[in-house]
Amino acid sequence: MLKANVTVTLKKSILDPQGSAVERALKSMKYPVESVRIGKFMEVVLSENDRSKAEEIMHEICRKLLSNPVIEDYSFELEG
Amino acid sequence: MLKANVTVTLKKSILDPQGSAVERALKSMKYPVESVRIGKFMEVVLSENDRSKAEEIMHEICRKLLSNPVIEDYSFELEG
Amino acid sequence: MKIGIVRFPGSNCEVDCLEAWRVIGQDPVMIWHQETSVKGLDLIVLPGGFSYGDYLRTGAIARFSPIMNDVIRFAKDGGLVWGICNGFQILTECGLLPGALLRNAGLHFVCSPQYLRVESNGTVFTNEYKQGQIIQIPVNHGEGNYTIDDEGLKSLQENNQIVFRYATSNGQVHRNGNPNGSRENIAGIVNKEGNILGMMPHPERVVEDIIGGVDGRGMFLSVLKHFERRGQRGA
Amino acid sequence: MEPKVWREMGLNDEEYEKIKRLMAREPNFLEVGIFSVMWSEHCSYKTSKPILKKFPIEGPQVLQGPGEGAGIVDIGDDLAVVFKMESHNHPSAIEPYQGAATGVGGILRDVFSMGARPVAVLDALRFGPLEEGNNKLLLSGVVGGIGGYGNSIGIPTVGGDVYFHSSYSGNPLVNAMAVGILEHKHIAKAVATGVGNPVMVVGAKTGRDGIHGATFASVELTEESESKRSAVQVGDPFMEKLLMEACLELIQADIIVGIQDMGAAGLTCSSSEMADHGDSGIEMDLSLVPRRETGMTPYEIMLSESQERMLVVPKAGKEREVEEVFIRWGLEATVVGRVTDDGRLRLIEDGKIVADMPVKALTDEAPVYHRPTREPSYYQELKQVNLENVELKESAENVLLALLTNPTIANKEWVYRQYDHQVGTNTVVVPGGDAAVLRVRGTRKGIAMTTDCNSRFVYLDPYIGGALAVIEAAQNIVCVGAKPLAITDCLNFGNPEKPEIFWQFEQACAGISEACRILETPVTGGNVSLYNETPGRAIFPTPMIGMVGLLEDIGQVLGNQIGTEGEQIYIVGELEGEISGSEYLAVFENLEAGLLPELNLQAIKERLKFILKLNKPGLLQAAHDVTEGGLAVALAEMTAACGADISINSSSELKTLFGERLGRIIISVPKKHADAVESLAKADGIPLCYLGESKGINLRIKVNGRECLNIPLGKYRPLYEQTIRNIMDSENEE
Ligand SMILES: Nc1ncnc2c1ncn2[C@@H]1O[C@H](COP(=O)(O)OP(=O)(O)O)[C@@H](O)[C@H]1O
Ligand SMILES: [Mg+2]
Repeated sequence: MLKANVTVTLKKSILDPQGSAVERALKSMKYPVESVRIGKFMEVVLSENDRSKAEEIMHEICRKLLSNPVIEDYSFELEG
Repeated sequence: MLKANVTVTLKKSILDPQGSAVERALKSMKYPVESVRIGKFMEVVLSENDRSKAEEIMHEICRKLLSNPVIEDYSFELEG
Repeated sequence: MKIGIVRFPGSNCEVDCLEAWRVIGQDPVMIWHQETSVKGLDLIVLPGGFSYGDYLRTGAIARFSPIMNDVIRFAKDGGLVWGICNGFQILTECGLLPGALLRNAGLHFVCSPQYLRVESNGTVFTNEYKQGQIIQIPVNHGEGNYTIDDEGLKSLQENNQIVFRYATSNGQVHRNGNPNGSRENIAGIVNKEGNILGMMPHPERVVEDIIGGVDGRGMFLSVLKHFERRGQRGA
Repeated sequence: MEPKVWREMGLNDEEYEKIKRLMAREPNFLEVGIFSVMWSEHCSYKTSKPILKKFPIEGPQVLQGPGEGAGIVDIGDDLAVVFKMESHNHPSAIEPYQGAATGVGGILRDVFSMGARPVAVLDALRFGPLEEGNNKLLLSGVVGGIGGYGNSIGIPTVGGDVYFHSSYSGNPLVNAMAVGILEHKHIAKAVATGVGNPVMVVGAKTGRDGIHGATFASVELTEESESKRSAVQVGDPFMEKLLMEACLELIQADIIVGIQDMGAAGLTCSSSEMADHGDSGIEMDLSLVPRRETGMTPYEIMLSESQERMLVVPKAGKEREVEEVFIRWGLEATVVGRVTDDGRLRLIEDGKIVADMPVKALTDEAPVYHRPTREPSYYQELKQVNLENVELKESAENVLLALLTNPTIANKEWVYRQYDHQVGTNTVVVPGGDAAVLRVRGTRKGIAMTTDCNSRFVYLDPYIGGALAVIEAAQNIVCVGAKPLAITDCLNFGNPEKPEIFWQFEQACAGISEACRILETPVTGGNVSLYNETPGRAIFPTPMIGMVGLLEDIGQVLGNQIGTEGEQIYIVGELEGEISGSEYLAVFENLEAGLLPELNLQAIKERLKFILKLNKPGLLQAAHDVTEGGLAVALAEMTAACGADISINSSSELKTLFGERLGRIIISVPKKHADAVESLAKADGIPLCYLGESKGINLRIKVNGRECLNIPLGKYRPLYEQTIRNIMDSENEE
């Protein structure tokens, strides 16, 4: 079993309304914050022990379901 | 300037229907997936260069706004 | 009685609440989120909507808007606070009510008429209903799945704080009547002292027959009666 | 300049030559970019204009016809209804949630930029069959996006329709309609006048979103479009809510000359159109435009389709006041230029002129194409398919159940439950009625609204099908007790460069025109979406019709549900329908063919009037039009509270129960009014046929004395109501 920690973030040029709202809130609360961007974090446990196979599968899953390449980027780390 | 990469996840005891839905979808697509949990990933850029101050600030921000301690856990890493 | 309705950027049921009170014969004032005092008011309504876009978590950012400091003080001093939908979410976020509201178990936003069972008619907000009465009030939310830990639940039960439960049309509290996966079908609760009510359904949407019913009126009338009685006692 | 440059931007060589002539010099890169979007089909209507010109656009009720952000129709009491429909098909195909969400955002801006407070949204959706490809994901993403935007901004989504057909696989249609209400005195226009008046950008900051979205909307979808990444924008309904409140405040304060939303082609389109309408010029310093990203070029700034922005021309000296309004709502308002009298769009950056072109060259001089048309070969073939021998394949009961569980017919609650349809507390008829109805506060009035189009009919006969779309809309409006007022449209077709497609377009528009003329419901605006094709295949021609109607007295609102036992049920119009183009034929014979029945618009108009005449004095309990699936389906739809006992005589069980033909409305009449209804029909010469009465908890139908169908409500209603949910949420229940 391997675990993949996936982060999915909006592409740099794509508007992030969530992040902007949180940024404004933190600024108005006087925290020394420059910018905030918000994405998703996912923990996927795989029943696959071969790391290179797992990597391949994760790329496929990320592209197909966990992110939309039109607006998002993903990255992941395998663990365990 | 320092950047904090924050992950916010639902506490173990809290059901994650979104994660379960993705899990079921992946299983039905025949991927070797055991479980999926979905949380948030946030990049917070601070205008603060002192690491220990930054850490303190991030704990406060996470507790107060970025997570709800009733249902969520958070963790972060400072970068830069 | 003087009613104030807090308007956060992104609130969208504040005018509906205002109109509902007008149907009942009251004339509330709107309070802009940047104001800092709720002085002189008898009841504060936190309306539905998507305050600050409801980005991050519902109600999370609204809790830090300027007016909320005084709303929290007012509530702690025993002032009446009524949070509907997003208002309920804000009240749990700032800890005035226990528990939290998670994403609906079915993952979809739900807008539909909903049967509720009045679990406690002993509150200021519900004394016009009969205990156990089945009423129909619409729900309209994406995150109304009430969650609380075992201890918290026990405390809610012991102190009679559960005010409404989702029910089926024949009044059974059953999974089938639960639109969002809420623990114990909880739709609305009060704090221990009974002066703060949070609920997901929208009673302001059912105060006139032409727009779908009058089952929500009881809540408005309950609060009104409470003040009339208090006024008489005071006089 | 290399031909490659303009070609990639979607201009052909002739167009480029024309630009050179109009400019009297070689245009630079930025100028070519601006021409390319202004001359794209999406902005210039270069292909469709000659056809759209033929629409009837006048009527005593019309305050604003096509040409502005939205149409405006008078409803008395110094109030008016503002409405418009628009497509967001291509963005939704590649990012369904955001594509649909920004579609709602865009159409709402069209309405509030006219000075109206939006009161309702409708969504007309078309997808491929749910069991094919990624159609389920598309449906759930699109519905999520529409709800995500509308629910948050707090405008109820009160109606719409959903059809499934294989021609939409890979090219779904997402058309959104917005409806607003305004006081006559607050009508705002997209116009820039008054030399020296400032020009301001208000709302969100500009980023690199959706550059060339307008061009993107004007080409076919290919594999490659998936990688045209910048063409999709992310919506921010929270920002738009603030923008809406600020803009309405601005318009009511009477401190502006003109305002236009930035939709397709952002700053380019809004500035040139406002200058065009004002017969003026505009000069803007692009360095002043607030941006979200660094290093943006003038080209990117001008072509960005960042959402939630408006262009405003205040009265001179009022810019401070404009700013104050926006600051109060937590938004920015920035002076970026001024109105000039030289008729030019001049752009400056860092003190240098980076573009300078005649406004009229961008607008009036846009090319107009009179595309050739050719009747497609399928047209005659399908008409001549012999349907004489088509018979009921299975028991009427099985057929009815199969039709009720056909996603196109099945109840759409799974969709509209995800939409807040009540916020504003004005919704009198919620989704599920024939049309949605909202009360108009401060009056006794109500407004009704609907979207409709059966594209199979349009495919089989674009002229008749186009007219039928208008008729269906009018039927729905009438069935809630309202008088049809006017329409907006969203004309979704394939590639117009193919003569067969353009023939469909021309024919359908002619049919729409004719129906609108007869029904006195002029076209007040709309939108054209062409190039709806996936490799090798065009969608069924789908001219979506959005109609609004008026109830003088909201107390006269009419439902579509039979109430209690003993009501008398009739059909107004022909008892029998046709097999051609029917859902029965498609489902049971796998055939989409046949000759559509001859249209008699005048007769249908009389019937619609008749329904309103019956309803006015309260003679009706319910009304519902007979559409997909025919009479049996319509009866099943009307019977949730009480069953019905129907007995009819006819030569064809199939045509009577499942045949389709527009212009037919079922009415349910309280017993005490039955005589009155019958004698009024006789007096007016309206065909009226008695079907039976409401009774028990079964739908029971006898034809020629033989019981051919007897099903309990408890059996067919759950199937009808849960089909789509079962398909969509099945994974969640495993
Ligand atoms: N996409 C949608 N959004 C909102 N409401 C919808 C949608 N699709 C269907 N509905 C609602 O379902 C009801 C029936 O729609 P439809 O099947 O198109 O009926 P009809 O054939 O009478 O036009 C209508 O009230 C309509 O508004
Ligand atoms: Mg319809």
